[in-house]
Amino acid sequence: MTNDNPHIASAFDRDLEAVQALIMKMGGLVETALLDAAEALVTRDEEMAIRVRNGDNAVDALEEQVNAECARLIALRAPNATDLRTVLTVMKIASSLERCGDYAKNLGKRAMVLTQMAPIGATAGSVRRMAKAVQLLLKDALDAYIARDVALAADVRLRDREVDQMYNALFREFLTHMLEDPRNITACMHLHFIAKNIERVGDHATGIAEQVIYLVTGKHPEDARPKADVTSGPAE
Amino acid sequence: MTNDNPHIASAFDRDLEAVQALIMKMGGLVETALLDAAEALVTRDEEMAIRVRNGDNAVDALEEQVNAECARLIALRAPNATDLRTVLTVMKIASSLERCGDYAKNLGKRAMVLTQMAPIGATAGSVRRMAKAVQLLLKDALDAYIARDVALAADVRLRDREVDQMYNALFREFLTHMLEDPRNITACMHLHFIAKNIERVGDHATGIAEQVIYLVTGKHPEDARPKADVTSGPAE
Amino acid sequence: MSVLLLLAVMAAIGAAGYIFCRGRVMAQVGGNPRELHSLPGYYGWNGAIMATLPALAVMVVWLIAQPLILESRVVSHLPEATAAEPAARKLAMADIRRVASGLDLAVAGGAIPAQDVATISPGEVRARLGTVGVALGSDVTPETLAAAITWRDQARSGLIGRSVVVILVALAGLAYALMATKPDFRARNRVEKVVLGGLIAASTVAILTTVGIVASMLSESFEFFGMYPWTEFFFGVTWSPNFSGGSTFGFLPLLWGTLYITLVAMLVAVPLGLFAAIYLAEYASPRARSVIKPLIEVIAGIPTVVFGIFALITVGPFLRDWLAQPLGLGNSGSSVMTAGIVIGILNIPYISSLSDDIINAVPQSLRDGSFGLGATKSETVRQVVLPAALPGIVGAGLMATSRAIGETMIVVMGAGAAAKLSLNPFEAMTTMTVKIVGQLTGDTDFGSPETLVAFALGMTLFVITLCLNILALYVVRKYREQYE
Amino acid sequence: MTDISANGAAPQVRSSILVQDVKMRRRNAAETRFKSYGLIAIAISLAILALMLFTIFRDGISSFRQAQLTFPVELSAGILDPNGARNPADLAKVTTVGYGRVLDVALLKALADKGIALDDPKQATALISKAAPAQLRNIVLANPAQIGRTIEVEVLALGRVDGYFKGRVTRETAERDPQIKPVQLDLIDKMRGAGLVALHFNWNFIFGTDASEQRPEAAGLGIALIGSAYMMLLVVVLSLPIGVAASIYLEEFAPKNRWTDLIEVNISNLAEVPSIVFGILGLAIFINFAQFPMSSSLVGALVLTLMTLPTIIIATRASLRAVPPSIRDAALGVGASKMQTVFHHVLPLAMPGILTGTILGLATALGETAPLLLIGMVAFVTNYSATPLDPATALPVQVYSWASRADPAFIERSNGAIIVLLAFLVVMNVVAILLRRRFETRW
Amino acid sequence: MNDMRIVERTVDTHDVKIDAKDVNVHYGTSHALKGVSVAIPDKTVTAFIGPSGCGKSTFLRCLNRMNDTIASCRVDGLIALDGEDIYDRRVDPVQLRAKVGMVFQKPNPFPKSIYDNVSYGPKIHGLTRNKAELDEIVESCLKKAALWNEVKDRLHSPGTGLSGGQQQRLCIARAIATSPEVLLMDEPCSALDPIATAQVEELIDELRSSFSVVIVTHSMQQAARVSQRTAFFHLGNLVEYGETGQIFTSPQDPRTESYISGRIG
Amino acid sequence: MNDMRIVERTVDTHDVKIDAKDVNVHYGTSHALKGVSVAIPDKTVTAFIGPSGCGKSTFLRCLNRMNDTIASCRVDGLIALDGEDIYDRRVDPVQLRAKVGMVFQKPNPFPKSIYDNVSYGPKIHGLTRNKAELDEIVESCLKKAALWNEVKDRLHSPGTGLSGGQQQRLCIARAIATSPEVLLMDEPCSALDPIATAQVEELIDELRSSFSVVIVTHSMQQAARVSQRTAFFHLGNLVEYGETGQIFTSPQDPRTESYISGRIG
Ligand SMILES: Nc1ncnc2c1ncn2[C@@H]1O[C@H](COP(=O)(O)OP(=O)(O)OP(=O)(O)O)[C@@H](O)[C@H]1O
Ligand SMILES: Nc1ncnc2c1ncn2[C@@H]1O[C@H](COP(=O)(O)OP(=O)(O)OP(=O)(O)O)[C@@H](O)[C@H]1O
Ligand SMILES: [Mg+2]
Ligand SMILES: [Mg+2]
Ligand SMILES: O=P([O-])([O-])[O-]
Repeated sequence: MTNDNPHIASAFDRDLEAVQALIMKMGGLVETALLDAAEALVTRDEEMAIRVRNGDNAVDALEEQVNAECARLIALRAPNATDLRTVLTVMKIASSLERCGDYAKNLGKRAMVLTQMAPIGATAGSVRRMAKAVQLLLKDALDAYIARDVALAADVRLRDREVDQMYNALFREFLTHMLEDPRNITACMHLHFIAKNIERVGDHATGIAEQVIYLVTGKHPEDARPKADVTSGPAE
Repeated sequence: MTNDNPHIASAFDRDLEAVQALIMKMGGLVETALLDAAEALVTRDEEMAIRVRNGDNAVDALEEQVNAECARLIALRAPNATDLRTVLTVMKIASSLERCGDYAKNLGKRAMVLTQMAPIGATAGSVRRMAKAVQLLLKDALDAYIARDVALAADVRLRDREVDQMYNALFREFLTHMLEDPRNITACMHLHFIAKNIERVGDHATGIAEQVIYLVTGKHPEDARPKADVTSGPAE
Repeated sequence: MSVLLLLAVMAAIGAAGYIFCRGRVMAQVGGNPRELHSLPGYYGWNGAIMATLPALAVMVVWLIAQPLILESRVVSHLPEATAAEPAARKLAMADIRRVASGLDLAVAGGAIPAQDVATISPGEVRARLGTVGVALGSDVTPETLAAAITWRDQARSGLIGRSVVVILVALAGLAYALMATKPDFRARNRVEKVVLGGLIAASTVAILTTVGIVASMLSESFEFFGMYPWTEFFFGVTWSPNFSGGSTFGFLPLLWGTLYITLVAMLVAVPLGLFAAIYLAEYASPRARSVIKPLIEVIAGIPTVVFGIFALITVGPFLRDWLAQPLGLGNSGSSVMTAGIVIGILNIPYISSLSDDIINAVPQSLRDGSFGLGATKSETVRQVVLPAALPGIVGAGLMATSRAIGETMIVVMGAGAAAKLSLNPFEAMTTMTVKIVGQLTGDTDFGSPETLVAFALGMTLFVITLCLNILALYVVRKYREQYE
Repeated sequence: MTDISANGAAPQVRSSILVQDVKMRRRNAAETRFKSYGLIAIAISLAILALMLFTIFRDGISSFRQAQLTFPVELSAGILDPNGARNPADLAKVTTVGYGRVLDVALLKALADKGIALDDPKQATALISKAAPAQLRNIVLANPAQIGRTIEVEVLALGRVDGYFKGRVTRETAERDPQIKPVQLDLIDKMRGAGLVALHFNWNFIFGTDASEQRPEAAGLGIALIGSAYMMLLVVVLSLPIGVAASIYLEEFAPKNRWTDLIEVNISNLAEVPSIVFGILGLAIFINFAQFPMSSSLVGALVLTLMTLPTIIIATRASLRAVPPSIRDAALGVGASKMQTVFHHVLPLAMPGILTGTILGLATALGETAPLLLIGMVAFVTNYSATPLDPATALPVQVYSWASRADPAFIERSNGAIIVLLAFLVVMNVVAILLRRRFETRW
Repeated sequence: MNDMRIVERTVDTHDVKIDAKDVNVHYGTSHALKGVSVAIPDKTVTAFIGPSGCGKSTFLRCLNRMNDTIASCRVDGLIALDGEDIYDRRVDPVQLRAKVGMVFQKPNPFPKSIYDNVSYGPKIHGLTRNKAELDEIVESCLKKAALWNEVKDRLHSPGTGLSGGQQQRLCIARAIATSPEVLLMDEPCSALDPIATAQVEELIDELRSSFSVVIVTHSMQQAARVSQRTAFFHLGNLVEYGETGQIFTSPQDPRTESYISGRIG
Repeated sequence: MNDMRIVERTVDTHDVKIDAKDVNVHYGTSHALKGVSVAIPDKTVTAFIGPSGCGKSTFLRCLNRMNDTIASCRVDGLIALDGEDIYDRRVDPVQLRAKVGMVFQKPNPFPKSIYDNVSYGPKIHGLTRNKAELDEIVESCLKKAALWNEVKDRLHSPGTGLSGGQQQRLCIARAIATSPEVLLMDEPCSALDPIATAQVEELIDELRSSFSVVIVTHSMQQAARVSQRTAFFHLGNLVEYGETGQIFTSPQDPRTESYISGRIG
């Protein structure tokens, strides 16, 4: 984070940095889990899928720690203005990342199930591509956060559209597979949920980007979030 | 909320109560939206579905207001101990409710789509039952919050199991419909997501109940949350 | 009307002014004080002041001016020679006044019928006045009598005029105040301005005193230096006034005696006073302090003449019998030592009480700071408290010094009257103050250098103590700024 | 522990606090020494005070008792009222010489009655004080009806008799004394045996007038007491209001400029100007210039007022300054004017301090001698002064003038006068302290 | 981000009570306040914050002309109370101060009885005709100052015998007894312990229903707690003036931000 | 909820520096401290908080026997510094105070030069052999007190000429010049403005690497900011003593909770 205007109480700065370091750590864990889950799906590696599922505990613990640290920071330092926004943003981001961790874990679980079933076409590769795109989105959102980079954050918001389009494509692909062969239905259901989860991670990344914009400018982005997920109903 | 030990600064108590009133208002909106969406599904009432979809804006606005109020409370009153937990809990609950609102909105959207399709057996009735159960869960969680009632909150946590079981039953039912008739697949996909969303609302209600326990006791509930959703993978 | 009666009348008009003005303004607002600018009492006071103050001023002016005017009028009755020569004129005027007031008494006592006053003969006057107990020294000259009669006449008409004018002014003031009395009249501001004037007048008394001191000594000092060369006065080493003339007034022996005695006094007073103060302020329990401090202060309350007697009959003989004679240093009871020690004792409480106050004024936080660092009490006192209090203590010492220099009675009774330049502290010496008393209470002509030298001495003494005091003041003021 | 600087906070050796090192013991010894200096200084001061008071009381207390002759006197009408008309005017014409004769005769008769033989009647009659006839005269004039009767009177004995009683006069000194002979001392012994002479309490000493150098036994303090009382009264009435008014102006209202600085310096200086200078001032201004009567208590009071003013002003200003500024702010803040603030709040709070200053100032004024000498208050005054314009003297001046008289009997009286002076001082202080307590105990 | 949407917390657009325009204050040659313009609304608590020596007290004391007592102090610009210039020649500052009351840093009750403390103002301003009216004023003021219940049985015991917090409330009662329209407070809680401080703050919050309150404080928390509007001063300038919630959550000026978030200002 | 997991903030289990067991203090007949037992660790900042009059200062002053100067004060119980009873008969309080330094509420520099202020302690305790050593101590202490850069050019100008915050830091430098092991501070910032306060707090945070610091404060925020451990006193009792984060986020005792959250305690 930028530290060209430090607090007189340097311990405050240290605390703020420490808690932001935790966020980065969480982000790293979640990104890895996401990629690993997709990888497990492609390589049908049950071991890896189990690792991903169990890895979520660490993320949950980190979120709890971030919350505790933030509560502590608020109690001890009574932050206001930017500092307060920083702390509140940290909590929001942590909770987003925790959710992302949950999705990754869910991916892992479903990957474990899918390894027992027959593979369905090249879908796994598409899923991995989408996971990769979302992971990049998450990474950029967190980078934008650390650098307080509004431009990057705005970029993340735009790129979520692409993820949504990837999801739409996948959704149609799975539907096709299900219609083609009813035996695929169970596996495709899992793939459906997997794709949805990845799409949700993308949404969370966008949320983080919006937090960054709020943190820096003190305002929430005005224009409605560009949404391209058309699977849940008629496009508005 | 209990006010038998008021602050010397009575304005602080007033502010805390005001922000909690917002939460109750949010809760009310979300519960209604949930029931209405289910109702729209059963009665195939597109108008109502549209109302539900549009109603989410109010919930979103309320969440933003709660967040702003909480930020303001923290900045102006530097709360600590119980007060701080109250404020942080309020923010968590608001964010949960906002998510629930999103799910209800999604329900509404999908209901709009489903009204255009042929109805699938008695599934709509089952969905409404589940929605009703979840709405009750949410209501009890919020009541537990207002009354700081740990027992009720623990009860909510237990009852989430039942919702999960209802979800499992629905999941299997939809799967059967899809296997029976591939023409049902698209509609069932929507129903799948609807059931999943309702189940998620139940999870959020449980989350709120856990926040209540944390708020009153200062500790997060120790035992892992009883989870009975077996659809996403092997039961642990 | 006599002055007292006139004052009483003015007081009555003033009281009326208070009542009328207050009543008037209350009536104007229907008894509701909220609508007034000031409290009702202020309107009353304004009335009282307006009624009395100008009248009083007129009366005072009249009282001062009337004799002057009368004097200038009656002077025409006096012979040219008398009128021209100030001293003679002064004497003549005194005579005139005495005769005039004698005539008044005689008329009042019935010794002279009122209508006969104008025609009484100079020879008669003395006898007639004698019967009413007014003794006239010399015979009354016709001029004096005529002047006295004129004086008496004019004084009487002046008296009537005075009463009339003063009462008229008082009534006019009252009327003016009544007219000015309106609810929005700023009565409080007016009254407060008058009170402030009074306060300012009171504070100029100090200045007037100094001016008076300087004025009363300056002209006589110059007169003295006109008769006696100042170089011989300031640098002469012999002091031998001779009331029959031909005196030498060498000032140095007096200065030496003064300084020597002061030195001895300070050697006694400073260590004793300072250590006592330190003990009281830092070591003594509050109870002990509350007993001992007033006891020491009793010393300051004892009149100096008592110390004089103590010096005269106790210390002097003691020093003579136990120190001076055994050591072969003289056999005088009065000595520098005697006076110095006694003055020193007298000054102990000044030093101890002032220093005690100053030491106490050193904030406790400084002591706490020092104790908190692990200093002992004496280290704290010596290294923190005393340096902080030093300027104040020096100021106290300087004040005590100037007291010692100006001390009179102890020296008169304890040190003798011999002006000497000697180093032997057991010899009698004397100081300026003693000589001032001596020269001024001697039976000499007021105009002779033997008397006037006292004024020169007084002036010198005043200048010396003035310098010391200004020095002390400077030091003390500087110290005040220390912790703020 | 000198290597502390290398790593300031961490001394290499952690010393125990339970043992005192050499340095500490040395410091504690210095502490004890220092403390004892203070004690010694206080002891000396108090010892001197005690010694002074002791000598004064030892030498002065006896002056309150005086040798008096007590014997029956026949107030022979022939001498005292030749006309027999008991006309006061006539009675007043009889001189003390006449009364003296009456006393002489009566004493000799009394001696004869007691069977005391005399070589020479003069030896006995000389023992009667020269002031005694006047005493008798006063008794008679106070009650003319007594003329012709024989009354028991108590009259002053000669000063030497008193001295003999108090040990001042011995047979050796009497050898060299023109006023008394050793034989007379024997006679006194006999008379004492016969109850004709004894020491009695001496009201005359306190309330009587002064007497000439020859009659120490008759000298009294009455005029000095009246003079001092007048002066104190006038000093209070003049200096307290003026002093307080001046202080209020300087402390509360005066702008801080050169003029008020000048006043400040002036006042501090005046407080320390030698009193003798004030005497010169009084002489020049009040007597020579304003023509006030010489030796009058009015002039004395004016001089003393000018002397005490600075003391009162300084004390008053100090106590005004000690009133916390917050009180002034408070009053101004509710809309009181500056004048109201001062008179309603500040002055009452400063009152104890002002009274303390007044006590101090008056005590100094009461004991002041030198300036009074210059304005002639040392003059020998025989009439009680009726107004402050009449000639008077003051207690300390009386002390001084008695102390400078040759007759040792006056030393005793001088000490006695000091006791009266101190008593006067104590009374004044008690009054002021009671007053001050009233102000202090308000809260 | 609009923090003020909840109805109960909205600051109504009150009338302007005190309107200061381009106020400059010099102490001798030093320029202590530089062109300060503030419109203080009626029935609100306005807080002045800022680092030491920034001129908060100076400005506060301009508002009731307590600065008149400082010889070297010169005030330029216009300060209007209800539209009337308080530095007009015709204004008697003594009367002005009765309308613009003041409470000081250290509780400074007069060393008199509680009753006398409160009744002093009404007495010198002749606000009452008789004792009964005076009693009434005293009672109502003590009630307004939330002190009546604590002292009603000892109205005639000394005000200095109360605890610090009670003393400060007594001073507030004394100030409101002259029925002022504005109450100025210069660091009124800095000599109090936290509990007394909270009580006085609570009282200030209640007072704003009847008075316009201006409070100077060093404690940003306090400003945040009691005030509806906050002015931030810095080196004699008014840097930012606005709604308190906004100042503390999203200040506009970087200097305000630095100061309130504990960075070197 | 373990707030202390981040490595940088963990309080290591330090040695106990001062161990107070069942301390009771009476002022005459009034019982000011009731059975207080506290173990103060080395190299930590310990804060004492509590309402006015609860005995914080009293307890603090027991720790270096400054209470000895109050005649009516009686201390029972055991207070051990590094295991040695400081109320032992053989202990000279003067020597003790050199080891347990104290900093006071109001900055109280001696009216001497900055240099003399700092060198006073080493001089009276004879800690140096020569001027050079003394210079070195003065410099290192001023550096530790974060004051060196501000005063190095005017070491010989009076300490009273510094600003309030600088004065307080000078007092801290003076206290550490006798190389104490414990530093007691009784409300060291209550006379300072917020910026000076923050600077002194920052300094305290640095000092804990070398000293055991005990600080009494009325400001809960301050206790929260500077201390690692907090003790809450109430009516002469020690109510709660523990890790600061825990005291301020989840206190165990309802009285602590009431006090820190601004309810009537
Ligand atoms: N009577 C005075 N004479 C000269 N200068 C003064 C006077 N009073 C204040 N000042 C100066 O005016 C400036 C503003 O002072 P003011 O007292 O208003 O500050 P403040 O903001 O109230 O500070 P604090 O928070 O310390 O009370 C300061 O620089 C101060 O030095
Ligand atoms: N010198 C003393 N004589 C008598 N009683 C005292 C003395 N000092 C303190 N006390 C009493 O002891 C109790 C504790 O006082 P202490 O000063 O330790 O409180 P504190 O917690 O420091 O309060 P504060 O926060 O006001 O400084 C109080 O009731 C006080 O009245
Ligand atoms: Mg200020
Ligand atoms: Mg304390
Ligand atoms: O009561 P205090 O501790 O703030 O002096």
